[in-house]
Amino acid sequence: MTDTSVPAASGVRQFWRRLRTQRAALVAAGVVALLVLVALAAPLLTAVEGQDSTTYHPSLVDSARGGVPIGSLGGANADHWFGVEPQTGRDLFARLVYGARVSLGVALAATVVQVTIGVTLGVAAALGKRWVDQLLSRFTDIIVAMPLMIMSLALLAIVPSSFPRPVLVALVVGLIGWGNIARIVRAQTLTLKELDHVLAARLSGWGTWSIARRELLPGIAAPVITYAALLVPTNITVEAALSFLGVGVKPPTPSWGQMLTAADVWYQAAPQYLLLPAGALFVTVLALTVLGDGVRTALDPRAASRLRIGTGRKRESKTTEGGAA
Amino acid sequence: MSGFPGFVLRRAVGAVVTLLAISVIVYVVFYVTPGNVAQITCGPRCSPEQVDQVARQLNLDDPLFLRYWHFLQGLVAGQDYSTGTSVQHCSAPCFGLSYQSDQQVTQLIWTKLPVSLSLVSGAMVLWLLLGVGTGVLSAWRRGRFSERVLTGVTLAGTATPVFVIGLVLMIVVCGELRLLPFPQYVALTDDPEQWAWNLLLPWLSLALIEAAAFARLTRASMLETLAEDHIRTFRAYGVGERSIVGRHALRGAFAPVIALNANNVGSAIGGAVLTETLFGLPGIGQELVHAVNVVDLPVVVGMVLVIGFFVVLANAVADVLYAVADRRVVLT
Amino acid sequence: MSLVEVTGLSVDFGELRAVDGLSFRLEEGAALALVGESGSGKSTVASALLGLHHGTGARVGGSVRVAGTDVQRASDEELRRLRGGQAAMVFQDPLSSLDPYYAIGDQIAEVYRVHARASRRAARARAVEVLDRVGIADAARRSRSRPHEFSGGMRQRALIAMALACEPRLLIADEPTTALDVTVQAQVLDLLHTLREETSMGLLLVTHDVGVAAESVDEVLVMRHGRAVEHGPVSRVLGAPVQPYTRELLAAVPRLDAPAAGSTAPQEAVLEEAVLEEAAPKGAVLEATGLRREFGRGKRAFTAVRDVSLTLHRGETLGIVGESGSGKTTLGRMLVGLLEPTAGEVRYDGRPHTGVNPAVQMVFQDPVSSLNPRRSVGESIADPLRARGERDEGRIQARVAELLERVGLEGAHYDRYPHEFSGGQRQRVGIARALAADPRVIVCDEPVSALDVTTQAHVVALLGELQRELGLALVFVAHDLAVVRQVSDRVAVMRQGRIVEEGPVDEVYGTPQDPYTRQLLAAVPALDPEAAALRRAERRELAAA
Amino acid sequence: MRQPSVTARRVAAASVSLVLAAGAVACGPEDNDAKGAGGDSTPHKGGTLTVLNAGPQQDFDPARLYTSGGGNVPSLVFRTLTTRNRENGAAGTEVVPDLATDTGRPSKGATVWTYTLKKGLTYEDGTPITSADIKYGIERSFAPELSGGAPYLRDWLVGAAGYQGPYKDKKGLDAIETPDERTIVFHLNKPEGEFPYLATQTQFTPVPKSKDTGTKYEEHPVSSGPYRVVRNENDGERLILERNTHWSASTDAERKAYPDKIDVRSGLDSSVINQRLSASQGADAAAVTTDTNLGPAELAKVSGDKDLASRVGTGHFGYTNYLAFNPDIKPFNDVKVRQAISYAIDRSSVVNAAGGSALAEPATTFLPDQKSFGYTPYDLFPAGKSGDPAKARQLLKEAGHPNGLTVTLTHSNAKDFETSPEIATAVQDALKKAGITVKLQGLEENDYSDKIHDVKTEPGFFLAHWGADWPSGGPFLAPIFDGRQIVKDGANFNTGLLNDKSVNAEIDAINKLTDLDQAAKRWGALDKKIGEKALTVPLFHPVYKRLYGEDVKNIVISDWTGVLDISQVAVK
Repeated sequence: MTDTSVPAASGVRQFWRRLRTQRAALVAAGVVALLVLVALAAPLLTAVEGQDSTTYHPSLVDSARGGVPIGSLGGANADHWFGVEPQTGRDLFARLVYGARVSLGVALAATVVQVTIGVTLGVAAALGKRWVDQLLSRFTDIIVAMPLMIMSLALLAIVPSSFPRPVLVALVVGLIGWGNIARIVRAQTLTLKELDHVLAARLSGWGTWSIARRELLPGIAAPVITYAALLVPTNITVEAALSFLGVGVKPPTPSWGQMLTAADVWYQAAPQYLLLPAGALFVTVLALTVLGDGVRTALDPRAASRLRIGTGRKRESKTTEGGAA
Repeated sequence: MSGFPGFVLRRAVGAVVTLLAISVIVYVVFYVTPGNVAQITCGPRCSPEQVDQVARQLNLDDPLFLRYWHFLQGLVAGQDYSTGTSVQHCSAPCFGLSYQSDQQVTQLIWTKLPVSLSLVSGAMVLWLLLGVGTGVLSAWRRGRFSERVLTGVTLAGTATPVFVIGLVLMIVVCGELRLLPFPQYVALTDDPEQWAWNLLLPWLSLALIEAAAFARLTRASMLETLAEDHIRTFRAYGVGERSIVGRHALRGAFAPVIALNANNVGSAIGGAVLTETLFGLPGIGQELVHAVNVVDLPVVVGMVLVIGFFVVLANAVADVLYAVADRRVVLT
Repeated sequence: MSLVEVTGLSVDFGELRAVDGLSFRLEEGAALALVGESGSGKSTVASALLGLHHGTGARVGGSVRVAGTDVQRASDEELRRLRGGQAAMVFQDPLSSLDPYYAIGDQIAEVYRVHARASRRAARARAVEVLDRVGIADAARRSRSRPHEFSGGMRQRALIAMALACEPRLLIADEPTTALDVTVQAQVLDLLHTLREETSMGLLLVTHDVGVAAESVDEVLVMRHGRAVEHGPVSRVLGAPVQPYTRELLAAVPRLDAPAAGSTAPQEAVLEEAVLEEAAPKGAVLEATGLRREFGRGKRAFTAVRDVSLTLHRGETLGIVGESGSGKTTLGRMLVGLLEPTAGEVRYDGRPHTGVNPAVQMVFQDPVSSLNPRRSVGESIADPLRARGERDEGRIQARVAELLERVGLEGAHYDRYPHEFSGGQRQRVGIARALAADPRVIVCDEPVSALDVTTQAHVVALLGELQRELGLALVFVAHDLAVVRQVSDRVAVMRQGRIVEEGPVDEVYGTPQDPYTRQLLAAVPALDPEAAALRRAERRELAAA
Repeated sequence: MRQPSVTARRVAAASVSLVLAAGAVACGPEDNDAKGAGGDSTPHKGGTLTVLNAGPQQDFDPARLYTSGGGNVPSLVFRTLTTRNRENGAAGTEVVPDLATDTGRPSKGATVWTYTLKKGLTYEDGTPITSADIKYGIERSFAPELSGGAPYLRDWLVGAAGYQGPYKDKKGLDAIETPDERTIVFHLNKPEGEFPYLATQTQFTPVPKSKDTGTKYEEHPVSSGPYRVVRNENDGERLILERNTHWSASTDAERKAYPDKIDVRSGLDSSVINQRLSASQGADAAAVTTDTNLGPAELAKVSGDKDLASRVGTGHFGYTNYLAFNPDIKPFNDVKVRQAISYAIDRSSVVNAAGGSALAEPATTFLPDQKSFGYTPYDLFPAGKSGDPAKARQLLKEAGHPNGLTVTLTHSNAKDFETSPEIATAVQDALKKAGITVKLQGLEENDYSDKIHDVKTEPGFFLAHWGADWPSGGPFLAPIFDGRQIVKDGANFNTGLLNDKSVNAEIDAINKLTDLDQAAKRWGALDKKIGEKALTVPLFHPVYKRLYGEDVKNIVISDWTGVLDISQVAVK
């Protein structure tokens, strides 16, 4: 007897209901929302502080000592809430909140690129002829087997510098990171397309495109959203790593990765310079990951519900109960 | 063809196709990359005539397809080259000579590969121990405080870039506490003990980054398995919880962990650039970044192919392990 | 003291009361069947006997004593000793109930060592011994196999062997044969019977299939909605049921021997004949000639259907019966054009046709997966209309409402989602969707096998009605011989991709020619315990022959 | 590396800056510091010196090395005709004899230079060193297989421009004569009073023809110095040098060679090198670095720790970071615009971005602030500490830009480099006050150096830097400002495209001088004269701070290299 429960049955409302029951995911969602808000409101927040992210303050750093911020706590005071950056004296709070824009924006945009490419190629491979599948799967293999950091170094060097850098970084991160999502989508589509309701849709007379849109895409939405939610934090760290190698977004635009790169040597002399972006990155990645887990649980409640019942099987009684029409 | 030999053959053909495709991509990408290779090789103050001489020396004036053809020839038949005073043979598979150092790329790979393999293999053991261990513990103690702490710690690992973890570890462990010497690579064949001590911190920082993914995966697969029917069977037969978690549930996590591990090992060989740079380990990743910066095409191609080879190999090994672990799987 | 004493047992899962004040006893060596449809709480009772609800959040009330252990109050240690040692359980799905990664012998040995102080080697020896005992040939070698290398019947034998390993006093079998083919089911039931004869084990059988109960036990307890409906000796309850529900249940069970009896069958049969007479001259609507279908390539290729030819006439019902793996589903899919045949052709109205054809529709087996969970049922039903090019929303809504009402649902159900319906209702939605294309042929692929017997009867009746009304030709693919007999005019028996026997229903069932057909018929459980004993004897003869 | 310095995590070879192989930048204590740290006890022979470096000694072939004064590690193995004086500070900028008996005898108006080798010179295998070996060593540096050295030999030697080295051209270079085993004569195509400086470079190392293995020679170069190579792993990543028993201190007044063994480990991250040196554990106590400076962050930490501060040396090296204009591109064709930018510049911001006042000295002259370069102080467009935006605005107004100006500043994306984004943003921020909006154009390092050194693609306004091949005004000013050195089809360094007859003539005149003090004064005057054209805005001269291990003694840092000289260091 078939015994699959009904995942994500009536869509959005049920999803929210399930998500709401997870406290950790809710807190994480709150944190993410706050971060997005901070990123969006960066100009407002810095205006309240009365600083901006690019002005140098040579007088606030001790030039003779390598440019370490003057004063305790990295020069934090009423004017500069989080202190100033060593060497330049730029306002750290402003750089941190503007950095959130880049880190989150690049990561989200890259995720969109990855999902778009991955879903398109994955579905095409699963639905296409044998040779299409072979070609696309091989192409995916190649992309996965390429050392991505290296290729992004080269790619970022080729594109003219007039191209907007954050967009470019997002594109590059996106272009190199879609392999796994394509594989997931292909596998899921192959499974789905043998499901009875997809067969029924074929019998209804729909063409391939209509079936992909109506029957398959909603079906792969759950795994894709789940994976995408976990890709966002990964992309944030990839952006940071690219900045570390010197090919991230361009100054004076701040990004957390760039700040970390500059700050790691200041760990002993000006710890807050390292701890602030590291903390921001940590909180963001943590929140996004927990939220991603929550989203998965909400989209695929099977695991959770099984666990609660322990010996399983019992939900059979709920799904086929009252068989009389 | 089927069975194991058939699998090996199919995989080998697939790998060759993949690797050739990668080499074409690298050739094209680096062909359009800015940077006057001859000038870089010759030195900053070289005159135009000298630069021309060097360009001729390196066959840089040939069209792209011809250069690629020579590359293929070298791969298949090897190639001869002049050191100035004598003619040397670079036997197949020959990736050519580094533009920068005139070294045979094959030789370069042989000197760098042990370092990368040392780094990745040791780190792999650690990330598996840390990751799977944490995963098991958190599946075992699910919902309790200790699980949350463990999850938090492993997540902290993922969320912190390796260059921060590595540097802080080094400053604290080697600089402040002086528990370990600052890492410097010692070949395994020279002194196994020193090899391990020196690589401990690099291993740890790489492993900390990766462990979280394994912990999450292990935990999720184990919880998935714990919800399966056969677990109920063993519970219904009075088998203890420890055996159920440690034997049956863990076994279910085996396959996905293998798959993830294959993915990570492959990419880590080239992807450990940051770790190698930070700890001064002369491995593939560091060499590759260097070669990219000076547009040293033969080295880039060689190194990228080596990395690609390991990715393909890791995936094939994972498939074999998968099939051995779960005989229902057929090798394709 | 009885082997099992259950007094006032109740089990709640959150809001849901699964078992409500149930009491019964089982003496040493006796056999009791808990019979009920899905949701009756019978499996919950079985789990409660071993205390499997501990720590799952379920609330268990009342008292349960098994083999002298008070399950409700027992410590973890005591429970562990009870489980497997005193009372062992056999589950429904033998594949998922064994760990796929370990050898079967090792799994049995592991369980054995929990209860008996034995060395690894001794435990393995015991595993081989019990495997041999349940009739696994070459037990020593096969004990090293993993579950997927066993057939379904062998797996269930292996689970029974695991249960026997510690010589328990009670065997709890939870739907032990539901996942098995009918011939294998018979073998497993025979094995249980033999084991009971040879040991003095008590048996608690949980099943939805009255026939299975009739074959195996002394006493029956009929359950519904978590309560006992009727309890008594098997011959009395099945032979002369007192409660209306028991009667209804028994009436719904399709029977091999009495096609004209039952609730809805009589009119149908008569009408079917009438339709047949009327339709027959009109000739064939669907013809298949030399159909063959292969899957896979190279060494792993296998042929699911080989050289099948058949003809479906207007308005008639053709039953296709076979066990799992016989190729009947593949054949059905080729008939509707979802699969391209490797060789041979399908002709509709005398013209060859490839690909799907709105006039040939399908009703699927699984009421869960055959409807897209993310779309409202109305949308699913409207699919054929929209695909045909209908754009007028009003007309679509009206037509869908009409179809919904026609299959016994409400027109207002348009905006509901599949999970809001029961299995039977979903199957009705599936039928409505097939009808929306105005088909002349509907291929029903196991349309009722996932449904409870009473629901099954209603759906079968609906199909009959629709056929009469719309003059449809039906292909009814099923594994259940009794259901096929109930609905079909002609029947084809499939085995290993071939049709081994084909003919009018009464001929095939009454005077089967092919030995396989005879074997199948003999394997069907009888409702009458005495008839069951006769069948058992018949099966022994057939096996011996 | 995190600090502005020449060597970097990025390869030295990647930059078309004047990269001086492994010994480019360094630091060592100023005279006083040196005595404080290493002077308490006298140095003794023995022990192992560890060298922790970022960049590996990839080129260990004397033909391929591009060094100032013979390099640091290479100088332990390669002796040259002349060498730098191994003294602290300004005294270290002098040329002294090495293999030769003197620094060279000029004749025919400094177009012919004659050297005589000391007696009793041998290689590591005991065979004698001859003048023909020196000639051969120079010839092989012309082989395209062994490219990489400085351009001077090719430019100066008669008939050398098209020479392709001894492998292709067996006849050899006629411009070099070896009348006997101890004499070598160089014929130049124009007067070059600074030839003795050139003779310090490793191309003047003897290479025995019989031992030449072409491109493989660098795996085991034959030593003429106090140490020989016993191990060379991974293309110079790990070097072990031990005493060359055939070397004699009696023929070598410069190299002290106290340690018995030198262990060079490279490929290390700069911050790790500094961490190790500050921890000074085990072998690291006897460790130095020849290519890694203290970065600002490390300086901040070190300056708060007395023990560490006592182990920091300071070094100067002739080097200038500047803003370059291309006067062919508008609006930089207008001298007033260039002057306005000169006035607007905020040197304290720039200095801070470069690591603060301890690591960078604000520069108003193009020539480094050292006597040997002929340093003549001037500040033609006084910008004060933090710029004079008012004056700049006024000049812009005069130039017809009353509402300010938008310009593009090109820089390299390479991190922690003098041309790095950090400096560029400091400039951007400073010019904002003067109403000049600066757009940053960050290029990848290779792209950047291709573009700025090609007259066809040279941007209008970019970050640049220049370092000395030897401590004199000649190699500092000529490549940048000599109009005849504008290269149309290759790497061009005269980025201001200056072709001024009087400047060219003065350069020729100074080159004739063999009195180097006299020459220095005239270079200084020329610098000021060129400065008036406002083709560059000098930003700062870097200062190098370098840590060394606890047991390291006899620290000598010359102003020639700015590097702690490992031929002088003792560990016992």
